[in-house]
Amino acid sequence: MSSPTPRRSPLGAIESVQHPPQEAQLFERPFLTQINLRLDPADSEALAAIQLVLGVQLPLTPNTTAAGQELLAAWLGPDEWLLLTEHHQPDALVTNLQAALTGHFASVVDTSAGQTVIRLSGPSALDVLARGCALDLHPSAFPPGACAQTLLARAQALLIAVDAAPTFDIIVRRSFAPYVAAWLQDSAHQFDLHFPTSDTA
Amino acid sequence: MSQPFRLDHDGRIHRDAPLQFTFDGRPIDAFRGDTVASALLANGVALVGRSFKYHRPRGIVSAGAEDPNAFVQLGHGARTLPNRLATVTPATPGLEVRHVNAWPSLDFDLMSAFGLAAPFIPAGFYYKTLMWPRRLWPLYEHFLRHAAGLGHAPDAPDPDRYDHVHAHCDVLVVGAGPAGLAAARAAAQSGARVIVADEQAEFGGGLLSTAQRVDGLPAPQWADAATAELSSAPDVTVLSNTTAFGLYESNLVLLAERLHSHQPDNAGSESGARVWRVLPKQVVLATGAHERPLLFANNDRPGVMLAGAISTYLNRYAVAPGSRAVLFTNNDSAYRTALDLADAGVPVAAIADVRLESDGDLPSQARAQGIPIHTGAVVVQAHGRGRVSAAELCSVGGAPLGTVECDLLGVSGGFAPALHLHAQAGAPMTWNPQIAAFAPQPSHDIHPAGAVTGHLDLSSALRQGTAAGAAAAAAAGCSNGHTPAAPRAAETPSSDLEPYWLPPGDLARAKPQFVDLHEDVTLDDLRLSLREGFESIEHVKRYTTLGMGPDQGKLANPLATGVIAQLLGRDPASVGTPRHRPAYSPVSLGAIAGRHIGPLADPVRVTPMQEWHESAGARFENVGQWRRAWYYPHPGESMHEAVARECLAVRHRVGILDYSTLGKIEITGPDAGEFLDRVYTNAWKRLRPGRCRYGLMLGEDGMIFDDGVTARLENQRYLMFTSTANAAPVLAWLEQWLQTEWTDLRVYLTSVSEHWSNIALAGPRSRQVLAAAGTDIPLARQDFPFMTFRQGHVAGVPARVFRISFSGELSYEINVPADRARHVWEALFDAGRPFGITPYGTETMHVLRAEKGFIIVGQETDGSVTPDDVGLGRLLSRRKDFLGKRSLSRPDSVRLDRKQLVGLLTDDPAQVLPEGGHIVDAPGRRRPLPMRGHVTSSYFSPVLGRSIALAMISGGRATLGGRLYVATLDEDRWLPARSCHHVFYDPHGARQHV
Amino acid sequence: MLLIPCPWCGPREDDEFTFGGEADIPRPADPDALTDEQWADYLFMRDNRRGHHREQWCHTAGCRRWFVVERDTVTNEILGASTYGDSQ
Amino acid sequence: MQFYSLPSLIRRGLRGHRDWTPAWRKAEPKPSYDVVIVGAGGHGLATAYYLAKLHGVTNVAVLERGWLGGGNIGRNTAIVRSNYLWDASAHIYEFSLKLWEGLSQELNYNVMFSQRGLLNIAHSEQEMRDLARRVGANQLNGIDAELLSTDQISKLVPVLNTSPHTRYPVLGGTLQRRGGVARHDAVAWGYARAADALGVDIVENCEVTGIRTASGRVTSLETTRGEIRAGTVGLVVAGNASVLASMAGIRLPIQSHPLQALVTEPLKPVFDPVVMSSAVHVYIHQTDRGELVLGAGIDAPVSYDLNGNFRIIEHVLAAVCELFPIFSRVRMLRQWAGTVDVCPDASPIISGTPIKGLFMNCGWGTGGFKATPGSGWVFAHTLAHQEPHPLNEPFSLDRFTTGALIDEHGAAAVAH
Repeated sequence: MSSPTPRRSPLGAIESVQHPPQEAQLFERPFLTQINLRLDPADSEALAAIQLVLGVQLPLTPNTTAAGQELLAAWLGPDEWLLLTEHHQPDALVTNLQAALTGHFASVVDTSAGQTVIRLSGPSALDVLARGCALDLHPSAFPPGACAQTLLARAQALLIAVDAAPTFDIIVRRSFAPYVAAWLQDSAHQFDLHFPTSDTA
Repeated sequence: MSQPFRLDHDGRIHRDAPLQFTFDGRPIDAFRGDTVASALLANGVALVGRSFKYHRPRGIVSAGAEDPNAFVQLGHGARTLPNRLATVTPATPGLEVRHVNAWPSLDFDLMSAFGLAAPFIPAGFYYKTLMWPRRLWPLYEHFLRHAAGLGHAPDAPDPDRYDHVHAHCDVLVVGAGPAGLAAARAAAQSGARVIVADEQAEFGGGLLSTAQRVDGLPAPQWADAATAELSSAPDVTVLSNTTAFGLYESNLVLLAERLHSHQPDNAGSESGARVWRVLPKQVVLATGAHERPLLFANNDRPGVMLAGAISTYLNRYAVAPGSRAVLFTNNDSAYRTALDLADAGVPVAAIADVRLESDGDLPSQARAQGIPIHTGAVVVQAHGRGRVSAAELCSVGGAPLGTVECDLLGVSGGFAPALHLHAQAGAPMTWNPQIAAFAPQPSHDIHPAGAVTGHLDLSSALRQGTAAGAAAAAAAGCSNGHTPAAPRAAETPSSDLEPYWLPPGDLARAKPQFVDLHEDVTLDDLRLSLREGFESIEHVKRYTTLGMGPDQGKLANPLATGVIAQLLGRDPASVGTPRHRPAYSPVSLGAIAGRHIGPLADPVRVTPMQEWHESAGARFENVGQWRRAWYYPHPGESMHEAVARECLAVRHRVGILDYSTLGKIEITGPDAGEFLDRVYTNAWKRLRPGRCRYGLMLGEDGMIFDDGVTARLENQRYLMFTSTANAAPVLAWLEQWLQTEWTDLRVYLTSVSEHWSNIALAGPRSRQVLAAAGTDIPLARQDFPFMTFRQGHVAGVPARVFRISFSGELSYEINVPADRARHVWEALFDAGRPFGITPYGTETMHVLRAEKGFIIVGQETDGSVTPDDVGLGRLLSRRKDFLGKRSLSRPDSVRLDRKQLVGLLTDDPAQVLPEGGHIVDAPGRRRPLPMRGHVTSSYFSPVLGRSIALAMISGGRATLGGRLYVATLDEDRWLPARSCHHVFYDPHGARQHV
Repeated sequence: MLLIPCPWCGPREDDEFTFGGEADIPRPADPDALTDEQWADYLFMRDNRRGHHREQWCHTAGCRRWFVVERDTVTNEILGASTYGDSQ
Repeated sequence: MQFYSLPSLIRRGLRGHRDWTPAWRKAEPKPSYDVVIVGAGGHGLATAYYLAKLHGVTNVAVLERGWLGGGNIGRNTAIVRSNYLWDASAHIYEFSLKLWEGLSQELNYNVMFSQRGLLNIAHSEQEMRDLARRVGANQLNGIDAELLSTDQISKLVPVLNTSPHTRYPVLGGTLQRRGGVARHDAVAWGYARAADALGVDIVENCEVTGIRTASGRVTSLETTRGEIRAGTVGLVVAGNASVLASMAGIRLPIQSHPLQALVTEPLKPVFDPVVMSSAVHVYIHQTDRGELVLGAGIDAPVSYDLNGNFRIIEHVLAAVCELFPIFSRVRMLRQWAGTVDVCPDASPIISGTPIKGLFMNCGWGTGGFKATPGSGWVFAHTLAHQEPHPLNEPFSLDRFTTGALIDEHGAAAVAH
């Protein structure tokens, strides 16, 4: 289902307007579908039902992600996950999940508009993040597929290690996005990284 | 002649890179690689500063961060750096160096008159005088303040940038002298991630100042090779110019890296310093040791230096700090200095050695060179004023041995381990009689190595370092089977040190003997302190200010321990040392603050409509981290006028408010209703889906914590609104009860505050505007009554619409996904134009709610207010328990004279009461005057055409209509008013039900 | 700076957490049956021990779970952590 | 007691300062006293002094675990003010401030009380409302207080950044001109010397290890230097109140937290008043030596650790660099922490206990130093009469049962 109304991301992107090239080392990935899912990990029936809908088994190991063809599931807590996809519309996914979980104690909540994703990649990505993130993001400690909710400077963020470039997805709440973007820009400037200028805002 | 004291060979200075800086305006020639101190010495400048209290002339004492005298001011204006040590400041072209703490000039300091008064202003003199007459104390204090202080603060904001970096490693090596370099190599060879830091510009520490050899190479060359090896290793971070200034619990080590632009003349660059927050698994402390000064009369004269520093200036900087030297020692190390001096062609007129015998390797070599050695001898006094001119010797028994002319007096009282970092964290240290100093005890994750352990010999430093590096790597779980070999250096057999604290007998008692050069604390001050009962080392420190200068007593404290022990006849171990506190060396506030300043000081949170508000000319207010539209003045309009216009627009037509900052929590699960019953004061289980209810949440102390509307979206799904400020605290509070106390309740909480934006449409025409904007929700009163919610679309966007009201008018709060909120806002605004729609901000919102007597948590309440106090007792369920209920029956909660919410109407309808103003029954000038309460909210109400106020008044509800007076900040001006019911407008709520 | 061992996420710096005070203070089952003194004891009185201390923490900036940490309040040494599931 | 004065200083100076005597005796503990005060900090020593001076009770011992004045009196930021919101607090702090104004002469010991003014600044509309409320209450309670505009603040402290373009601009503030700072160690020493001169035994290195009671009355204290009998015992042990109270089986509504402070290197005078901002948790002043003294917010977790959390320092210094951009290049010299005992309402307990003869003076949180003279004065009265003085009656332990809390969270510059 496509929406008649263009969406606006917190960092100025407007849906269906041409985005800056994604080979940049620092850019927003706006308008991803983001669903917050809560269920009891001991409810194996529910887990199985979810796997059928998502095509991915929910990661039960803390601070890891599970990637499927069309969707990434990130562990947020022992009974909480974030589903991240660009292939499903939020409403449809919520409906499917709710249907699959009928009769189970579970919660499916669309949070797509409430947060955004910033992608940072390249050899200096670790140095940029180290300026505001206390976690050890060295590949030996935080390999691709790892995720962590933590603080980035003075904002909460979910970090996902995407690949060994290294590439990170940084998921932040909408109202914090301008701050996080400004902070990233500030930290990245000594490595000559900038958000691509966009004429869409 | 330029640089008369520069040696013509060797040293690590770059003779091909001459440069010039100024000292008090006078040009100083130097080379790249010099410090300011080495260049001043090369130019024969002995006097670099004046002491803190007596303004005595002072010179350079050391070649490092421990110097008590060499404080100077660098640069000027915004880039000036006060109180920097010449001994660690690299000489750079054009650098402006000035003395501190002398007036009018360094050579002629009028404040040295304090020195003449010294007999009458001993330690703590100010506690005993300057008390009379009492009114003159501010004058005395003014004088004291202006005499004190050192350098000057900059006069403009700091143009530099300070960086922060988090770092992790297996092994952090602090110090890159022989032990540190060996440790870092060993750890790296074991496969560990290593960070190695040293405070100096070049790695090598003592290796750079010695003529000894390591693995067959001259020591400096070996240091260079080891450094190069580390720099090229993949998982090793090499940080020079980097001081480890604090070691905290969890092994958090803070490093301050001075970047090239640490200089005040770095106009072209922008980075000042970088603070590294390192969390190593293991720490190797190779922090070395500080040479201890010795006591004798006038031991503060320029030209009196630490013996080791003399060697450093000779070998590393190719500077002879004098032309004829006397050395005074109680150990072998000064003999190495004697040999270095002799090598450089500086005659050594005498060595006074406290010990009766000195037969180690080095003394033998010195003796062989024909240097006059007096064993069992001490220096008891330095002669000369602006610079030392002679040393007066006598035997340890007190027999005079004559006076020896010299312009350089090198002293060595042994070495005290630089265990500051170790001790900061409260780690144990023990008194080591061999070195007459405290030494650190290793722990499972801190490995001391080298001179910090009390072992001064180069070969043992290299061995210890290698062992510590390997052990630390192994303890961090890094082991690749490689056993690193220790670099080799010749062993130098040495004989023991003989502790020496006090001059024999009462020698030269009349002249000051300084224990702490920076703070001008003399031996007599210590005696006085002990005499007056200030015996604990902390008492001595506080009474005399021992060790409280910017040098942190690095030289003074180890000396004082021994001196006090001897004066008290006690064991130095029991005397102890003042507690070591971070920072080891001072660190600028800006470096610690990092980037959390200016635009990045704190996140600015904005809603999706921010740009619209800005273009509409809104003024904003900070509400926590949120930036909210406050009011929207038209050109030329005052705030009062704008708010009045906005208020009337809502009351008569329609207004639109961005209310997106409210907290929103989805509460899901079969026990959601039961959960709400427990956290809210009123009953929830019977609320039907599709309906909304106002709820009050209390702390367990019975005081109002938060309020807001909650809607039952579906049978097992509720949406709770919280106040903006309490969005996070309420969620945390609810989760705490669910997770720790009510673990049997099946309820999930999910914050949707940011997903849903909230647009409030308020006013009699809001229904028409909503219809005009396009919605599939039936809006007729009977289809969509007050306190219900509907789901549908608004302006083509999926929406949850709540018919709730914080203004008392017909109102819709329209929740739409934040990424389409701007579109919906604009659609509503466009649709509203024909109806006179007016955007309104938080100020108008406050006026409207005050007209209706609605409270704002945090404004009417202050943590001491119960529901009944604000007239909401009807919301307290009697049929169930809820959080805070029990507290409401405590004696103080049922007092009849509790402060209660009332309205206030001034006699003069134009008079707006001051918020926070206090209320009395009868005005007067008596103080204290009993107060009945205070004004919590006060506005001019445009719709009522008069001022209104809300107030919390003791026993207020029982005395409605009574005459009261509100105080102003002018004690003779009182504003008369009468109390009234707190709902001023539409008391029966007819308007919101239409 | 404390490294708080979140039972799920592992040790993290303390600014990711909210301190929740002494653990093991259950809410009385029937508050109305308590005297004012007993209620005050539940509400305000704390052991505030020097030494071994059981306390609540929430990994606010992480997994949002509340759990119990045992810590020496003099040395700040962390002695252990457990989830509410474990301890019940 | 040797009288301190300029002539005596000169006279003894001419003799090489050899005939000064100890400021207080190193007393050996006697087996029994009328009153024993546990804790030789500011409050305990002041209590002993006023007991002897005003109530004629001189058979008094002050027991100290370590060295005199080594607790919070030796670790605080030395700020004195009385601009508290609620009547009960305003009255006791103002009473204390009046005692400060004559303290150096009273004790013949210069405590260097410097009334250079104390400025509270506000950064939000709600804070302005709260400050206005506080100023109004202060004035009606007879306490000097002024509401200042941003312009007035800028004139008073030109180095403060009052630009409207900062993250949290300064919107206004309050000034208490009689507020200021004092030399904190000297307060302990001055009271110790004066109490000693009146016959009080000050016993250092004497740790209390147990409190003995019989039929609901305190009878004696067990100490590392033997048992000491006393019918009246006052516990004045900031940072250890819960520990001592637990020896008598008493639970307190107190949690102990580290509170940090730091000083910079000394500078020539830059600004005069004490500046406090509760929104950004900063208080700062310049000492007579020229150092900037900065206080921070308390560490959240309960702890008796004396190092403190460096993160708090980072936050406070970021705030300071925002407020005072010219201090960015000034350097932190030394950082330390003390342990503060905090009550749920941020007000102290000066009270009897369920055990007869056992009294507590504790829970001052971050406000203890400024209250030292007044606290000692009312506690001495309480011990002498076995019942509270009207000034400390509201600060009873009982208030946590009745609910009559005195919530001063807004008045402390520190978020609890």
